[in-house]
Amino acid sequence: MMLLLIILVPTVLSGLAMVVPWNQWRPLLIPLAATLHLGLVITTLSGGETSAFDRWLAIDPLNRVFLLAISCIYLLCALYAPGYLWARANRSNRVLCGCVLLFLGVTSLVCLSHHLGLMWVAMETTTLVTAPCIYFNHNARALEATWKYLLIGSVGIALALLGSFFLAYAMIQAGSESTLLFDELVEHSHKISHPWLHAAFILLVVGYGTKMGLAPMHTWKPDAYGEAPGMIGALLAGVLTSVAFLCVLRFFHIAHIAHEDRFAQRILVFFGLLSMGTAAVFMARQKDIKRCLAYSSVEHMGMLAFGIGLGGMAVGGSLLHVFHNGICKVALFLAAGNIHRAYGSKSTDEVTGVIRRLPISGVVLLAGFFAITGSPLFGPFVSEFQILNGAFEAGKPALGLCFLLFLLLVFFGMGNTLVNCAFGPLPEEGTTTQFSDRFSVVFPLLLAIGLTVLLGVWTPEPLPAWITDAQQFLQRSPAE
Amino acid sequence: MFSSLSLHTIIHVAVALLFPPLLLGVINRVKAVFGGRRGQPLLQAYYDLWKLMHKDSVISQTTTWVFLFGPVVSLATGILVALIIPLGHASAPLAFAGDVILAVYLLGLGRFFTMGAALDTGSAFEGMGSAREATFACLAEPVLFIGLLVLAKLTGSFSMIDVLGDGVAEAWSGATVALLLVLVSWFVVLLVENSRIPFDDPNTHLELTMIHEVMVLDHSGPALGMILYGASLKLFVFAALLVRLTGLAATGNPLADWGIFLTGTIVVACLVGVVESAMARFRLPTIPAALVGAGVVAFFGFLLVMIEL
Amino acid sequence: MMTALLEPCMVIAVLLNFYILSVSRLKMLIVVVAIQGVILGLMYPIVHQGFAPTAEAGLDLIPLVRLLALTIAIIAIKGSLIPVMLNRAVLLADIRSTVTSVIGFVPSLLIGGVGAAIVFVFAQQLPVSPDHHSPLLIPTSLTTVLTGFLILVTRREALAQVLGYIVMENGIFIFGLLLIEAVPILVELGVVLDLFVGVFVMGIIVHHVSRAFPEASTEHLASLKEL
Amino acid sequence: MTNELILVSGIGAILSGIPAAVLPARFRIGQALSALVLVFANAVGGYAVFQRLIQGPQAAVTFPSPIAGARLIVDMDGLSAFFLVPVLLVTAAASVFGLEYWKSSEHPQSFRRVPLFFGIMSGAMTLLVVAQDGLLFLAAWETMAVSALILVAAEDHIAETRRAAWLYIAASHFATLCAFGVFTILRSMTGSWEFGVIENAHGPLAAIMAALAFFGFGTKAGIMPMHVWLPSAHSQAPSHVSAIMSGVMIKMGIYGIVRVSTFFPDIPLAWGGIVLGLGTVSAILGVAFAIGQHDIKRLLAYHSVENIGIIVMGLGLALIGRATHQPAWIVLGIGGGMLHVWNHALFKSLLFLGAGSVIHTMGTRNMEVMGGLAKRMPWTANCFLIGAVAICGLPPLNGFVSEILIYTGLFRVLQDTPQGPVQAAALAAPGLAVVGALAAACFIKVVGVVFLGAPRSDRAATAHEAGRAMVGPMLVLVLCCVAIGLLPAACVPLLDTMVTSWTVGADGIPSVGTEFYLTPITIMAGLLIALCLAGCLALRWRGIADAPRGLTWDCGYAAPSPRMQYTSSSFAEMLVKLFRWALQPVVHAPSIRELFPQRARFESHVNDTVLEKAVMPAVRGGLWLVRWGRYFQNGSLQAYLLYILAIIVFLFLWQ
Repeated sequence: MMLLLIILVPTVLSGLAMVVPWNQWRPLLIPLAATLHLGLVITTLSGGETSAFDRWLAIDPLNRVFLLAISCIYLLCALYAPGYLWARANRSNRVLCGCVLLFLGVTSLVCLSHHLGLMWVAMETTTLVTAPCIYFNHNARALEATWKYLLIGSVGIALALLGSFFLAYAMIQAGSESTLLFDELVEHSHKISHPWLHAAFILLVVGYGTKMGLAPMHTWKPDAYGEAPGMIGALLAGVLTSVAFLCVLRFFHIAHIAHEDRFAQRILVFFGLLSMGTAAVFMARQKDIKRCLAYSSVEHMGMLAFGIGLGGMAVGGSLLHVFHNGICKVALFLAAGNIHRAYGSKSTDEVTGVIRRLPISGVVLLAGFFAITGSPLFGPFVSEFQILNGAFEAGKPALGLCFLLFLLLVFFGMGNTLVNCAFGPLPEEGTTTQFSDRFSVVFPLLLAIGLTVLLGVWTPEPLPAWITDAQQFLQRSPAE
Repeated sequence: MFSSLSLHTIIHVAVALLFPPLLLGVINRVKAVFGGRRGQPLLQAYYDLWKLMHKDSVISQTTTWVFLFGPVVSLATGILVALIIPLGHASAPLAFAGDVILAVYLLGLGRFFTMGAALDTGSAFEGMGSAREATFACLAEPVLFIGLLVLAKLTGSFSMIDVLGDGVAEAWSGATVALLLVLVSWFVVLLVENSRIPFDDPNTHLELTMIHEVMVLDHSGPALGMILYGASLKLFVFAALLVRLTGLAATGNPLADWGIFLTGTIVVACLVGVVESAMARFRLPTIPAALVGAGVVAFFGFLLVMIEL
Repeated sequence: MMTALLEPCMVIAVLLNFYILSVSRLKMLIVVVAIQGVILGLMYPIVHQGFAPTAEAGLDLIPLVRLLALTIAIIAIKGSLIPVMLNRAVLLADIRSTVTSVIGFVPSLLIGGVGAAIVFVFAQQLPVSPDHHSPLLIPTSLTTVLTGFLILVTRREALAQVLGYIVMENGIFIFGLLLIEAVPILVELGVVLDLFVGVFVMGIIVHHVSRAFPEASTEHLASLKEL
Repeated sequence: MTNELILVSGIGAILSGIPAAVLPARFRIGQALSALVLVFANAVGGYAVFQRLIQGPQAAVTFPSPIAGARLIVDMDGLSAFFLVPVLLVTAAASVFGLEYWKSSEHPQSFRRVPLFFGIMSGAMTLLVVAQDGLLFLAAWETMAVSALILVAAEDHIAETRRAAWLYIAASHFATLCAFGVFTILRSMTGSWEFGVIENAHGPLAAIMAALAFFGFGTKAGIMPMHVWLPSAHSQAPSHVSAIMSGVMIKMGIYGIVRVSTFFPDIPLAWGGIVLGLGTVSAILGVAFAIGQHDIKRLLAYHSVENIGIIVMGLGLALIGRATHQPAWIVLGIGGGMLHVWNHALFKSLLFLGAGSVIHTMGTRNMEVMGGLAKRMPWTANCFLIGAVAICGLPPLNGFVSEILIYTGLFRVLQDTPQGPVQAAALAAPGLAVVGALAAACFIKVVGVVFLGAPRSDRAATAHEAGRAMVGPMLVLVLCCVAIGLLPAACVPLLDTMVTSWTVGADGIPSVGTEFYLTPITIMAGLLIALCLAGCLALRWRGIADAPRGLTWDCGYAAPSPRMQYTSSSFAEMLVKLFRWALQPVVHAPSIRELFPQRARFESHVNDTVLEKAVMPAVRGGLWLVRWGRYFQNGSLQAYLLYILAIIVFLFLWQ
């Protein structure tokens, strides 16, 4: 029942949001849902039920981590929502609120589902519910971004469906009963048909990788993140990509059980490095702050894939990075959203002197930049450093050095954009809007960056244990 | 480290303090002979010093204490260096391990404050002089050092009393060419450091062409005397280096050694005089080339030592 | 008996793919895609019939209900709801009635043909379970996916791309026929519903696009780029 | 107890900026309180260093780390204690200087954040050198680097400052990532990030680690080809910040190299050779670039490159000593190099503070408009002069002591090895001599052009002396310079502790004091001072004080003007020409074609060759490549979908 509640509460509130007539009060439903969700998640994880509906929904060591991550990250964004939407009072937020709430429901469903088909349906639904959010600004650019997002996302996810079918067929090939239930797949996959598994894995990684935003399927990201409100960017970068990553992990797990580690790892490392390299290329001389952050998201998705592909301690690093990347991205996207509001622009040509114009958002932007590029004392360092160490531990120093090189290039590209707009003279009077750093739009930022710093110096219990569990779950020897 | 207060020490101090101005006289006399003149008395420098010490001085309005400190430091460092290097005997009152470096750096300190004093006057010409001095010193100093490396290699030490001590005499048999090369390069350094033709003309009358002399244009009276005395000390020091380098003053007989040493310095002064009479001043741009050439010569000597041993 | 019907269906589906690649009238394209959808819908019970009622088990009622419900749902959505919706979009948004191709129709048809050939060869490489399905099923499915992809990649008009997406989904659906017992009805319904909603949302966007841009070709939707 | 104390000191320093950041600006009480806290925290740190010297090694303090299974270790060993001294002293002095230099009334934009991050940076450096594991080291390292960015960007409304700040942080992050690599490899070889000797440090991985350490930390230190960020960052930062950046922060790069070199049980000879070689290049070219500068702080910055070069030479010698098992070279090399770390910290921060008080009153960094300031600001002038003598390595000040140790070591190379290529190391000695002479030329230029002669502008003619808060710290630093110069033997205990800790576990390492007997330096310095005093007394006795004052001899010109004085560029011209091949000076000379030429302007400046000729072209080339890559994101949805198709096809073919 608890598992169902986790999904239903936001869904019901989403329905409520669609009928609430007051534009001003409606946004408050979002933090309400997020808080309830986090509460439910914590109650469930601390010893509630672990499966429902014939194990269609279940909690295992892997999605436990992700469920907590998305709930926390979502809450941070949710806290920002009322302040932001009040600042945009001239626009109806009915659809946005409904979709954002539904988004929480379906991402939870993706997390919890142990049935590949159900997971796919939920994943496809995330595409559909986020599309209207991206179109919130109702201008031609937002329209274009939504269109691209929708089509690329749908095509990608269609490929994932084909991949899922391939996987099920691979089981038939193996002579066992065809199934899409995750537990059964894992149980029988040691005798799975390998050619079909290969084909399935490729399609699945490409398909869910499209939702994750791995290069070269990342092309929707800069457009969608660039044109969506900062809050939606944060949700996409922190929550959606994380659950897509969980989906990829599910199939990696199956491949692992089927003794296809090397194959799967090679593909993930390939995508990881390609994504990081692509991000580095597109961040250089990037004038648009939000697009820059979008490429950063591509880079970090690459890191996640890279870490899993390396195996060993890097896997733990990758799992931890889901938290760190998500929280840090929230801080960055929300700050970028505030800057966009305040300057009416997100180009470095107009945006200068942010730390004067918006002292808190500017500082958060700067701190977030250092955090996301892996500066020690911030959360992402902890995970990125583990991934890096994993590369050397796995005896692949060349990969480790590549990783370092990309980190450097990304730092150059991103820094050139963000540091330059953080500093500098104030823009001329009259060229900016009235928007300022009010409490309601900065405290979630501060919370996010504070959490990032906190996670950089201290990993709270039970996170380390859970990460270790998840890592062992992923890496447990197929014989068991 | 410090040798006990022996007779040699007393002679050393006496020679170091009293002998140097004579060398100026010798150079002048040689040049006069070459020019077919009778020339000044040999002891003219002593008279000049005496007179300057008793003269009053005029000081430029723009100057600060640095202006007067320049002569003082150049004299003080000159004296100290003269007490570090061995003269007629393979000992020195202030010898210690590593004094080779101290000696070079003391000369550098003297130069530093001389240039400071020149710049303190705010005159374009004195600035020009110190710029040139600075430039040439940069080129001369490594030459000196490469020579010292050769000697250190040959004698297995880097204390002045060993480097220029009795060991050099023995080394000549083994590394004649290398030492000759060092000798030549050091002679060039001597000419540069003491502002001699062909690098500088102490007797020129056009400020634009001067190097060292133009730096001290504004000094007068006792300060000028100090500069003159300091300059003669420096000349003496370099002459002493050259003489010690030949290893001739190591016969074992103290009296003979001192005699050979003093004669040697006078011979060096004569050589300077001969060069001054026989050569014209280099054009300014040629000077760095000549100095680098001396450096290459010394470096070649170093290579020889490295390869031979 | 049933498998005998299956093969012609699939051949028709493949031929429709080629036709789809060569059609330039938008309305015609919508109709052809709808026909393909209907054929797929019909294939569903055929395949099902092929193995579901075994002699021993007899005719189970629940699968039958499921069978009928799904067949009807699929045919309804693919054959009527979606085409009607897209036609409405064409009418409302006053979209130009011809489709243009980035590389031209003949080349795309050629690529489609060559692609189909390659896919058929490729499918030979994959191990196929020796069951009662037609050996054509997997290559047909992949060819259809490829056709959908080709439409997506080569057609300029937004609506044509939506149709490409539907064709691609059709291909996947064909593959899904192999896995009837693995895919529960709930999921199957979900898939179809998602497809429908997806196309619906796309239709809305196409509508907006054609209002924002007079000619709803996606080349006008290329202002967001790096350069 | 000492480890706890130093921890308190570091944290106190990190927090010290808070009063200045939050208290009202009016009475400057916040700033004063901040400086006071920092000085007090550093005093506590100083006490801890002293206790460590007396009590010897203490139990390490450990903390849990955010990465499970690893711990953070704070332990002050000899090396840490040695580096702590300049950190504590110089940051305290500079923070007091900042009280008056960076007044809230003059810098309303940044008067809060400068003390705040000044404190953070100081504390981070304290913690950096006592960290005994990679994680804490990296945390402190990055805190230091990022705080320095904020400090460099204090005047971020100036475009040039922003450029400098960006260049700085880009280079700094390169260093950070190299450090990531270093500690990662450390872990892959030893199983943890804790510092210690790597037993099996062989093979390419060890070489990669060493290279990352040298080039990464070397970037922070400003060794020659990696120094590109240094001149602009040092010149754009507030002067008291430049003082700690140049005096202390770049030493953290040296600390990194030195620390990592303790990890290797055996050092290949080639490493030592490379380090010595690059050190020499850095020293010579650093000072050559310095000579060509007109901006007083840029000039000082290049001297940092030079002095870092000297330090690295000492280190290189010590590494050669370790490779060839020559204790004397080790002791003299590391002893001289590390003593030079102290010395450079002292005199370079002194010089930057001096330059700061000049800039404070002149409002510009351009030396060409200064002149004659010694009359108007005698305290600053004299302090600066002493710093200048010290940095040239001239006796009787501290620079000489460290240089003579390195010289001695280099001479010992000749003495102790009968033959072999190792002897070539001795050639660094004449190199060092060139450096000394060039430095002297450069600093007499600075002193002469800035402080001596006649004022070249109205501003220079009306300059005023700096206040007590600015002169006081300078005097403290002067005292330290003189003290080390006169009593170098007093540094021996700490030096020995440092050497012992650097040569972990090696036997037969003698004391610095026995390898080079330091007492004669004291005697000679005493004699020199006595002789100079005597000379001065003699002049006074000859009545020089009452000497009449006249005009400078003007060689017969009728109307000499202060503008006719030799300027900084004219002074440097010959030397710049000598080093034209490296400096690539840019000359804007008027061409005179008519009989009565118009007013003309002559200008020459020396840009950073490595930056202009190597780094920038590389960046431009990279961006050119990137532009090609960007065509992939061309806005066409069809293309994007094609990528997906292509990658699937590729993966099917690849697998």
